[in-house]
Amino acid sequence: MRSPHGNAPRGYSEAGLMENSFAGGGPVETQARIVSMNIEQGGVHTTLLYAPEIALRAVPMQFVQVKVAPLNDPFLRRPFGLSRISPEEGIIGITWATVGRGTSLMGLWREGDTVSVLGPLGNGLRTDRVLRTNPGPHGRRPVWLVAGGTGLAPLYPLALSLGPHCRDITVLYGARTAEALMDTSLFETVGCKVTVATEDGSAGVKGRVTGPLGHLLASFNGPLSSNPPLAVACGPTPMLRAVKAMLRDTPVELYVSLEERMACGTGLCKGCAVKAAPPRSGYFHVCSDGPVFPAGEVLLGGEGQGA
Amino acid sequence: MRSPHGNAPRGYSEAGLMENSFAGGGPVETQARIVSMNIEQGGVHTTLLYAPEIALRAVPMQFVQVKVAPLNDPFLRRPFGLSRISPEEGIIGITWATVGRGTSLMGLWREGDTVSVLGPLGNGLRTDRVLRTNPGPHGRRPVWLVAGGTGLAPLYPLALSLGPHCRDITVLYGARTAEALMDTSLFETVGCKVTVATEDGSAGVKGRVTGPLGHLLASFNGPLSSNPPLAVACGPTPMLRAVKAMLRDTPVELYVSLEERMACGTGLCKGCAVKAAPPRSGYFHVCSDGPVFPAGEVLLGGEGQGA
Amino acid sequence: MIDLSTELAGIRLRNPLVAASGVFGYGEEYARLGDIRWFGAVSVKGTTLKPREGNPPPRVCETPSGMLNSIGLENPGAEVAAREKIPWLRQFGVPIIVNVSGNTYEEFSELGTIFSDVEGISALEVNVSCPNVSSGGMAFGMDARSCYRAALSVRKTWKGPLIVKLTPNSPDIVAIARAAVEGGADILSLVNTLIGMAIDIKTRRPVLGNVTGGLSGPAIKPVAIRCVYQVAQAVQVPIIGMGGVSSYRDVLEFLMAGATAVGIGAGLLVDPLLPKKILADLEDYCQEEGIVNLSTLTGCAWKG
Amino acid sequence: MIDLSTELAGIRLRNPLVAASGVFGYGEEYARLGDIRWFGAVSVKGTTLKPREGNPPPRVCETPSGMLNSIGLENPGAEVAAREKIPWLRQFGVPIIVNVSGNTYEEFSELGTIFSDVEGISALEVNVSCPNVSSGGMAFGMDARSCYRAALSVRKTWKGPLIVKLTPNSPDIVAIARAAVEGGADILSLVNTLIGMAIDIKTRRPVLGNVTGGLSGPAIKPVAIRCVYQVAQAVQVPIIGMGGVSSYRDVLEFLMAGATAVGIGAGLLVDPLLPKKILADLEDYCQEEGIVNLSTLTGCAWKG
Ligand SMILES: Cc1cc2nc3c(=O)[nH]c(=O)nc-3n(C[C@H](O)[C@H](O)[C@H](O)COP(=O)(O)OP(=O)(O)OC[C@H]3O[C@@H](n4cnc5c(N)ncnc54)[C@H](O)[C@@H]3O)c2cc1C
Ligand SMILES: Cc1cc2nc3c(=O)[nH]c(=O)nc-3n(C[C@H](O)[C@H](O)[C@H](O)COP(=O)(O)OP(=O)(O)OC[C@H]3O[C@@H](n4cnc5c(N)ncnc54)[C@H](O)[C@@H]3O)c2cc1C
Ligand SMILES: Cc1cc2nc3c(=O)[nH]c(=O)nc-3n(C[C@H](O)[C@H](O)[C@H](O)COP(=O)(O)O)c2cc1C
Ligand SMILES: Cc1cc2nc3c(=O)[nH]c(=O)nc-3n(C[C@H](O)[C@H](O)[C@H](O)COP(=O)(O)O)c2cc1C
Ligand code: FES
Ligand code: FES
Repeated sequence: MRSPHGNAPRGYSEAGLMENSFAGGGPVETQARIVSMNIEQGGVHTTLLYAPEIALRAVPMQFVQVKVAPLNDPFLRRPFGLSRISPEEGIIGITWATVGRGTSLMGLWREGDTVSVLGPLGNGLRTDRVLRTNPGPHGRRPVWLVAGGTGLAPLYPLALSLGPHCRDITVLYGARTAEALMDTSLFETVGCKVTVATEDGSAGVKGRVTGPLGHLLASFNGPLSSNPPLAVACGPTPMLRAVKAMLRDTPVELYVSLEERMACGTGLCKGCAVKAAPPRSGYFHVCSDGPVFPAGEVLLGGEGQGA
Repeated sequence: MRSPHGNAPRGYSEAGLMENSFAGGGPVETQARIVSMNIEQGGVHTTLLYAPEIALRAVPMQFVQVKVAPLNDPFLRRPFGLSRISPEEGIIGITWATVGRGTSLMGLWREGDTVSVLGPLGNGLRTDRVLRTNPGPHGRRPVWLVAGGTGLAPLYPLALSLGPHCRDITVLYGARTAEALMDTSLFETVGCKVTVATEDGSAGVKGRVTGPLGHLLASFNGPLSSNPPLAVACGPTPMLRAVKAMLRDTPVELYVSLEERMACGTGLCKGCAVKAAPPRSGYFHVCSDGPVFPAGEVLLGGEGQGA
Repeated sequence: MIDLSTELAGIRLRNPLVAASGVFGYGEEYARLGDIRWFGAVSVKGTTLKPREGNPPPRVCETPSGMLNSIGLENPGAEVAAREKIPWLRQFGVPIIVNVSGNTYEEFSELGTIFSDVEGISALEVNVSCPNVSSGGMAFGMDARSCYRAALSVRKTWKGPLIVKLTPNSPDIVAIARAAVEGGADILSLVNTLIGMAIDIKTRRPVLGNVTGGLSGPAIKPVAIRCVYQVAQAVQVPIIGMGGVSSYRDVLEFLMAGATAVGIGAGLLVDPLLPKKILADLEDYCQEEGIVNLSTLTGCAWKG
Repeated sequence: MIDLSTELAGIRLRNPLVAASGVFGYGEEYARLGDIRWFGAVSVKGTTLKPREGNPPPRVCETPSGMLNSIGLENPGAEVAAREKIPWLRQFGVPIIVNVSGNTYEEFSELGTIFSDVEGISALEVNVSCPNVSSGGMAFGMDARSCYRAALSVRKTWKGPLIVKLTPNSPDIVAIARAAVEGGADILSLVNTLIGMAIDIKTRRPVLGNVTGGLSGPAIKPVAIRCVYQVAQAVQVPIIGMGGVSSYRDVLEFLMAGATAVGIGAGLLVDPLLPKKILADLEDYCQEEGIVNLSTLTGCAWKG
């Protein structure tokens, strides 16, 4: 039987075409069942999806592309970072804010529905790679996770996988107000120190996340150079820009996780361009070269303009 | 708060604009809650919707326009005849076959979902009018309901409302095969005599519905002229054409319920044109002049061409 | 107090929403569905000198996020419109735009003459962009010279505000817009439908009786926004932008692109209450954004 | 046994599905996502004489049932394509179409020369329809004369099968198609994207860094079908139809309109497995309908 919209997954058996969808260990497209839909602190949703092939392949900071509804509007998939990766249970999670047409429609999802998910996509940040770049004895080098808004969510699988190896993980997390703050207890459970900042001071430190970052930097002044922290920042571009500026002339090694408007999310269209920092010219592509970049290699929206 | 898609129903209070949506007793647009979704005999779905304003206003053979999904694809509403009208419970029903993109998507509806429904639309066939056209004493004039495929469904509210008044209602119902036959027991419950025909003879009389219609016609030969039956036909155009041809030179008064591709369903666009029979020229509009027409007033697809 | 009102070449509109021609008839059907006063102005069905039956069915067909129509200007003719339809529509006190379509320049002039004698018409809208009639129609709107002459033909006989309605099928809509203004247009309407078609894979034949039809609805919004954005920067006259409006967001997009008023076409077929909902949403939007006069947004995407 | 194969001016395709230019790069990314052999032929990214960085971001934006792109022909240039990309792509044994774009007629000739020396290219596809570059690009495809000259420029240096890819933004695509054939086209590709734009109502600025972009996806399918239907009846050469394919039904619609092969563009961005699914559905369809050679459907909507 043909699928109602002519595009549900199915086997194809003609000789010469592959039996299996994929040549290698690349991303897969799967009809994922919604295991749970929770509205969480900060007004965000966390949706857990049964997608064992993706859960098996994913590394922290990768993302998935989700087809919100079966027909042509919304047309493009929506990219979301992975807030949970559980290969044992075959489950992945996305944590998302309602911002527009697609995410409004996602609010109508129910447990038991299936949605088409494509992933895992992007480079991600492999724990072994993070650890390899640690020059000191494993676990000695401090890790700073800097987050703004929903940018906190994809850092959780990273913290979880680093937890057993790094004894010193600090989460710096900023939001507009106390109400917009997502739950940070998961991070605390895996042993991270969490500092929260709100712009209006309604919770944690008053001001932006760069405030506590400055303090952290100051407190590290001594040991910094001998055992430079590794920082990973995820959040709105202005925040990334500020964090990058603050850490520029320090030995802190900064990775930034970028967002850009995407069509495919798979490297096909060259839509998600981000300017390469000099001396390189041209563009990187967030979905295939990123979303995680060494901060020095990219120009963050407006950065370096007029220079 | 604005609605997520900018078009959910809401009050509007500025002076000079109406408090209430409608000037008269016209159709209403309402977010109807799905009370039940049943797959029935013949593979059709019957969906009951809580739409009290529509249930109150509707007369048999009217239809509603349903927005299958909230965004722009599918774009147009889908027209469905009313298979249930229950003003007491505030419930209307539609009985529909899965034929394309919109109806496939309707298969994903669940109890408790809400969908936008616009109606009641079209002229319908008012029981009092049917009865008024009965020349003999009330209830004496026979009524023939001739149906093909899903065309049976909208005849049920008509049978139900005629039941108490007409003692002699015959339903002639044709389908391709036994499996495609919808349940006719509701009609029997309200006292109709039901004759079924299938093209392959797998149930009832073998052949098309015009077979039993011919027999009925023959059996009525005597009393026909003094007490001519009133016939209402609903189904595919070729069936309507055949029924019309068969009844043309008889005193049977035939009404046909038409389908045509529609955009608005409300008379705004002039999209649902059906050719008027001579001596009239030009077109009627199925949604506003119909869907029910005296058979002699319209040319049914291809009829009269080349003549 | 939020002010949604706007002005088109001297015509005051209580709000920027215009019922687009062809989805509103002459208002009679709409009066049963909603309140005509929800609109800032209404444009009636494309009216021709003589009555027209329109094209053979099927006349409409859904497409992804849009629809095709090949109505073919079914209308009762200028005389009936002038004598019965427009006088009836006047009672609502909403500015009336009469959309007219001619086969020849002379017909356009004649239409101007006929409607000059009718009270209560706020503007004439010259449809040089209808893709669904075999002669006249869109042909006039495809090149600058014939568009200029069509505008001029009406201008000669009609002294009130003149709207010319442009087609997005032309290769250079800016040039055509300029020609329309030279020909006497006080206002431009854009866009009409794109030419499209659909094939029924079951019958293996074109769906529409007339084979091709006009594509409208959200699908064409990006083309329409582009046209308004380009034309608004090139001409001085106000623009009624349209093509794919289905929410207040689309209205804002047209205003920001440079429209002064915004037409609702196919969207009204899907939801006759759309204008009411959009007005409510626009009020909320202005409130949240601290906008006092909605009309100040016109062209802000390029005005800097 | 159902036969899905088809032929384009002597090029044998195992099935009628073609990866449209610009959504397939040179195949490297796709190889990680699916099987290149699912396609009957592949058209590589629009390639220019010199490497290009492409346009500033944002470069893509969703629209109702479609998308805008303003990639701006980001590509490594003809030399790298010829030396590295195409030789790699050859391993899959799928006919390779090289999509080329020039600023001048001379550049087009030069591109023909460069690719004449490369083995394993089944056809050159002359892109006279790209809306996203400031010089060249679509300009060539908007009038018959320049389209003719562009085709001729490649024809002089490239002896293999020549495809000319047409824009739906031109006012008379049939005239342009005829000119392309006169200029030497053996095959026509249609359509490229419509020009559109979107405004971000939050920032009140155009969404795309390049302001306007090319509209593609299901939204434009009715326009594309109409173009194929009109052109197929006017010319003798085979057509690669495209614009909005997202299911086997769309493929059938293009074939019935007169296409011999069918391109998949934006649909591949949404679902990289689309060709595989479509092939399976086409087989089922042929089975149910008793069609032995799918190619017999070409043009059946007008062939009678
Ligand atoms: C690699 C990547 C990972 C992401 N991870 C997450 C996540 O974990 N949680 C989360 O809540 N969001 C995440 N996002 C952002 C998320 O994709 C957008 O919020 C979502 O696509 C908006 O969909 P919509 O239909 O509701 O909005 P739309 O109606 O499409 O747009 C509304 C507004 O949202 C903004 N927007 C739209 N698309 C994007 C985009 N691709 N990137 C940035 N802004 C956009 C624009 O300002 C637009 O005007 C991620 C984006 C990327 C590129
Ligand atoms: C007044 C009226 C009352 C109707 N009542 C019923 C009913 O009670 N039960 C029921 O099952 N169906 C009814 N229909 C038909 C129903 O509207 C169509 O089956 C439905 O719109 C198809 O939607 P789709 O999206 O699934 O099909 P699409 O994907 O839109 O089209 C699939 C195929 O269905 C046919 N089709 C599409 N729209 C129409 C239409 N408006 N009229 C006729 N054929 C169409 C065409 O052949 C088309 O190729 C009625 C139609 C009208 C006009
Ligand atoms: C059913 C229908 C009939 C139309 N008839 C006319 C007409 O008579 N005159 C005219 O100028 N435009 C006509 N149009 C075009 C619309 O006024 C409008 O310009 C176009 O549909 C784009 O707007 P939309 O996308 O909101 O529908 C018609 C459109 C539709 C859908
Ligand atoms: C992201 C993107 C990039 C494109 N780049 C090219 C290109 O380089 N050369 C070209 O001829 N067409 C290009 N196109 C046009 C497509 O090949 C195709 O003609 C068009 O998108 C219509 O098909 P669709 O609706 O299936 O996308 C591009 C389209 C998209 C979406
Ligand atoms: S989104 Fe298509 S290449 Fe990144
Ligand atoms: S469907 Fe619009 S007038 Fe009948």
